[in-house]
Amino acid sequence: MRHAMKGSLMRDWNTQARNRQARLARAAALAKGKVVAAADAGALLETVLEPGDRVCLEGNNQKQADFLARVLAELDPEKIHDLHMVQSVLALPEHIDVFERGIASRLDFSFSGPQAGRLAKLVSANQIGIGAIHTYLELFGRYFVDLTPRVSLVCAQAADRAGNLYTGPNTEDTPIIVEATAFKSGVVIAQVNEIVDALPRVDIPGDWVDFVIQSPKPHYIEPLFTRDPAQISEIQVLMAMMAIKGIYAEYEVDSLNHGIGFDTAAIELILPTFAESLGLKGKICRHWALNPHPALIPAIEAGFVESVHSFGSELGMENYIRARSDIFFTGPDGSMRSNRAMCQAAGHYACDMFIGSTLQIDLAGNSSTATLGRIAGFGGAPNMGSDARGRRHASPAWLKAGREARQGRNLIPRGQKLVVQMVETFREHMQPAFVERLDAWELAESAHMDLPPVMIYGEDVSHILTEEGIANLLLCRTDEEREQAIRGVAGYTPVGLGRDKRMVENLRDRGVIRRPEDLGIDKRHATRDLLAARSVKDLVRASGGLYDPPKRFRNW
Amino acid sequence: MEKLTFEFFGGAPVNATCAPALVGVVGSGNLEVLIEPAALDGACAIEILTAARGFGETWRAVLDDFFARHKLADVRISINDVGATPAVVALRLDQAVEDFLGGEK
Amino acid sequence: MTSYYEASARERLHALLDKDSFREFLPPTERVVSPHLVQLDTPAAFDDGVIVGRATLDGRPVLVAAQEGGFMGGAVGEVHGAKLVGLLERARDEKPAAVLLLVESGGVRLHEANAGLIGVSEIMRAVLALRSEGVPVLVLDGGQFGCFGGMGIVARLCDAIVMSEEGRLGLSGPEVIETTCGVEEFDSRDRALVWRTVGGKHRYLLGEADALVADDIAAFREAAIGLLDTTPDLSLAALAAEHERLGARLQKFGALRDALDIWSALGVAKPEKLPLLEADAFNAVVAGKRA
Amino acid sequence: MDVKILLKQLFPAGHDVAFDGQFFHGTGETPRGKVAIIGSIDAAPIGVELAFRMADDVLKIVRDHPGRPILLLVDTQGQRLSRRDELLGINGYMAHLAKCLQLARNSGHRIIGLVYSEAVSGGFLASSLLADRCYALPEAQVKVMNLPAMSRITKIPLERLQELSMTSPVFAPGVLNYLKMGAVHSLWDGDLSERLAEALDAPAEGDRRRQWGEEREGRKLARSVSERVRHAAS
Repeated sequence: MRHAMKGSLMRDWNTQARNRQARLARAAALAKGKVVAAADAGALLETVLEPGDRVCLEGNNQKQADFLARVLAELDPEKIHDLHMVQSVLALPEHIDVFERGIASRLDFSFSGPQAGRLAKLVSANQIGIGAIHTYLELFGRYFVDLTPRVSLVCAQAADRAGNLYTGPNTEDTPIIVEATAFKSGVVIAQVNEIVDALPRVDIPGDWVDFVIQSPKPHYIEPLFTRDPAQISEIQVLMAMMAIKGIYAEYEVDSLNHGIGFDTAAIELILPTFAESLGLKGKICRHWALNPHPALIPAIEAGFVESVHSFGSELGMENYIRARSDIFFTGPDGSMRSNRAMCQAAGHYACDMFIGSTLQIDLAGNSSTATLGRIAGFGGAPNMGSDARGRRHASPAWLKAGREARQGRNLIPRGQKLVVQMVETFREHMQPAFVERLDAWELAESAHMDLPPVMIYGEDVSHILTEEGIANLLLCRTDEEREQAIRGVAGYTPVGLGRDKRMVENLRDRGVIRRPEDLGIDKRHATRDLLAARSVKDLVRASGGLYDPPKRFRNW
Repeated sequence: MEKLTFEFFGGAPVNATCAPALVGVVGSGNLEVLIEPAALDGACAIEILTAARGFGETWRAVLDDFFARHKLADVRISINDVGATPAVVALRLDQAVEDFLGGEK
Repeated sequence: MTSYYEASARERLHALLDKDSFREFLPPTERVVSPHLVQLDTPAAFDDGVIVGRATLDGRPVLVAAQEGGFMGGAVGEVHGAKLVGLLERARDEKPAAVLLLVESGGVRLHEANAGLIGVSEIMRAVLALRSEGVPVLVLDGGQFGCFGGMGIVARLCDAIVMSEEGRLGLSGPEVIETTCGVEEFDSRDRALVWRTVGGKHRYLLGEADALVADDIAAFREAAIGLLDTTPDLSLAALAAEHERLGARLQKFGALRDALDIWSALGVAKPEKLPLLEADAFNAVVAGKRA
Repeated sequence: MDVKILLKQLFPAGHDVAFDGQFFHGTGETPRGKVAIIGSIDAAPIGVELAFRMADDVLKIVRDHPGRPILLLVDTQGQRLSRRDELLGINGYMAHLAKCLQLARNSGHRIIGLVYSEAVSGGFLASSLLADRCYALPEAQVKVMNLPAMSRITKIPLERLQELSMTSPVFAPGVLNYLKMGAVHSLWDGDLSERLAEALDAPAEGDRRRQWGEEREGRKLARSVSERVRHAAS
């Protein structure tokens, strides 16, 4: 006891703060106040960083601290090595280069999209040690528990000389990263597009930021959520009709999140036409946790939508958002403030429904986007697409789903989230969406993962929607019923052809499986004419000219 | 490419004055369906030229269901396919029959 | 309003011509398909991507052809080209009010490149021979694949071109130029640049197209009807006047790098606003300013 | 063949051809009288200026020398690939050249094309293929595209294209393929001035390329298909 006492008395309780001061002192000569010239960015990082540091490099699924990523990747590995990267998205080649060049060696992340192939190669060559692949909220949570960054490299639209940051519409991950770093004696370095005297608004207070660097070019933003209505097929229109009539209307889905695919864009685009004709305006789809999808413009203009909170922004939507501040979350300056962590929490706890697409679904309803040779990770879908066990507030949709899941069982009443997987039975090149065994198993084996990477677990899935019908898994009482319900909407895939026809017909009689005709939908009405906008130009028209799409989406 | 042929029996002959109909386009993920009256001793003959090899069983299943929906006799259906999914195939077949029989759209 | 851009070639004909007036020559049931595609293990189409026939337009007899961009980008192969040539020659026999060409083509079909190139050359000769005999040839261009390659030359051999903003008209496609000369020369993914370089509005302003209509089959129909009384003129005087126009274009615009500069030089006050204008508003703004 | 040697062989009685960059023009003496010459060298890419320049000559010939035959000696690698040419409407300039040649044809001028070196794709369309008859020297290079590029774009294996090109004239480069398909009337060898005289004596007979292609079994469908459309009952 005396020893322990003595030890705790002798312990230095402020090593992190002093280490921070030492780093800042080393770097002081490079900075004018907080401002560092772009040419000195490499020197700054080499001075501030220490081998073995845990570093958060801001890479979201849209906004990228691309200049700092490049500078980091060009550091001398003799001096800076064994970094432990913690970041939500690996999107740029530089995100992988830092491992190839030996600057970093460990990685905890959430999503790797475009770099998934290179990442898999480096993992098999043992050049990256992956701690874990997370969902967004999970990774953000760990920033405050056991993965707190020592140094964070973030990006913002603008800074003033005091280090205050304006992140603009694409605020995304910046607040959560800076908060975790700044309040645990870390160092925050921001790349900004411009340094100005007065910011439109302050998104990050200056005393949480240590250095700002004006990047030679504005940071890269990917227009990830723009779907050209011209590419929506009549099959997708049919599925969208089924979704609205068979799920949205039946459950009175009022708060929701949509995936980013064409299937859900089709739903957004037939709200003002098909859903309106069913008298659903004001009854469904009023509140959204969603990026500002251009495809949502016609529904907003038609008066369907009351609020939208966003993870990030979308290029070209700035003026539209500014002019629709009743709908979007905007600052006093008029521009949007997004926040990935907040929106993820909102989507998880405060939404009745998640609906999105996937690549593969197995016989238990587990779904995965994993393919062999690519470690793509998860992103936010699992947070959206899982029942919120901590939810306590009621809504018609939540209660009805809960009732259906508990019918005939002696359980205390509680609600449940609707989690809908919407897929065509075959993807491009005749790849079946339904499989006996997910490719995720093989990927797990080849990449030595603890678990197969499942995007949404079958136990969380409430409905599977295909062009053949809707399977309501809430109503299934046995594993066998569940399997047949899935086979019963799997169309002409081998899984679908393997159905027990009698049992499927029986499930259909019970309303577990419902075909378009059971929903009173005439397939012949499923044409592109139902889309409130059939081209990007129609979206511009619907926005009254406020939407300014990126060049690659124009044909005028 | 692969050539597949199917024949179905037991349908009802269509009005011989039905004009041939063509729907769809031979483009990626799509197909064209040509449907026309033909003296086939009561058969409905379907001939497919497809760019996607090895899906004979899938075609069989799609066409079984198609014939269950539309019991045609003395009809020839010719298809040029560029890897359309069964959903698109079924849709085009239904559209072709509708045009062929002069149904209202 | 039915979108011309989205419609198939058959749908365009159906909606453009007088109701139920269209009769097809060598219809799909004749199965005159390309033998060359089959040899290369490539799917063929029963009409080889072009529909030819006769019809009436506003009660007047016309011969008409429509290329289907969805099939091999509307590219011209041996059969496809021969159907067009046959139609144009038939017009020399029949002397219809006009021949309508609903073009949508990337040019020559590479799978049968030599046959396609010669076919395009024959189409060119046939158009010129027909016009020499006084039958006007009218071009409608508003499909997804635009009108490029040899068909881009064919279109400009005709009496008049009706385009929508979505339509494109040129010789070498942006992808071809980018692949050969680099992205600095032509960024084919910058679709705004692509459209203001080869799109309907620029073509109309430059005097290459004769009417700029909304993306609506009815609007194309109306414009085509308005052009039925065009009289072909291949006289020395007419070509000398055209020569002067083309020479003046090189003089005035030859050193300009972007369509915006050309529009500005034409006296359009806010050229950057033009792409956003609907057809009617656009026509009003540019009235009297075309080259 | 070098163009100066070519001109000497075509016009042993003399010519006054003048060169301006890759363009040349002038007249040549033949036993049948003067022939107007328009041409290009060094595999010139045909852009807006060159097409315009050639059209200019054609119009002058029609205006000032009624009936004088026109000989096209165009060496071209194809259309000029540039954004500027597209911006200015290069297809319209080529069409204008074609219209001017049609005017000449309608006004009684014979138009003869001789591919003496290279003729590619759009450049070929806008030059020698516009003639009443197109001829070629045996060493001429004629094509739309080489096979590796074709393979890349069509995604058909190069080996398959190479194999099929042994038996099919339909897609592969080669003047013999164009001869077989009827686009090139005949190959000129021996005394070129005699070949030219023969060409000048040939009847003006409209576009007979489909017939030649059928007779030579290179293009078996074009004639019959066009005839069927022309004469189909309706």
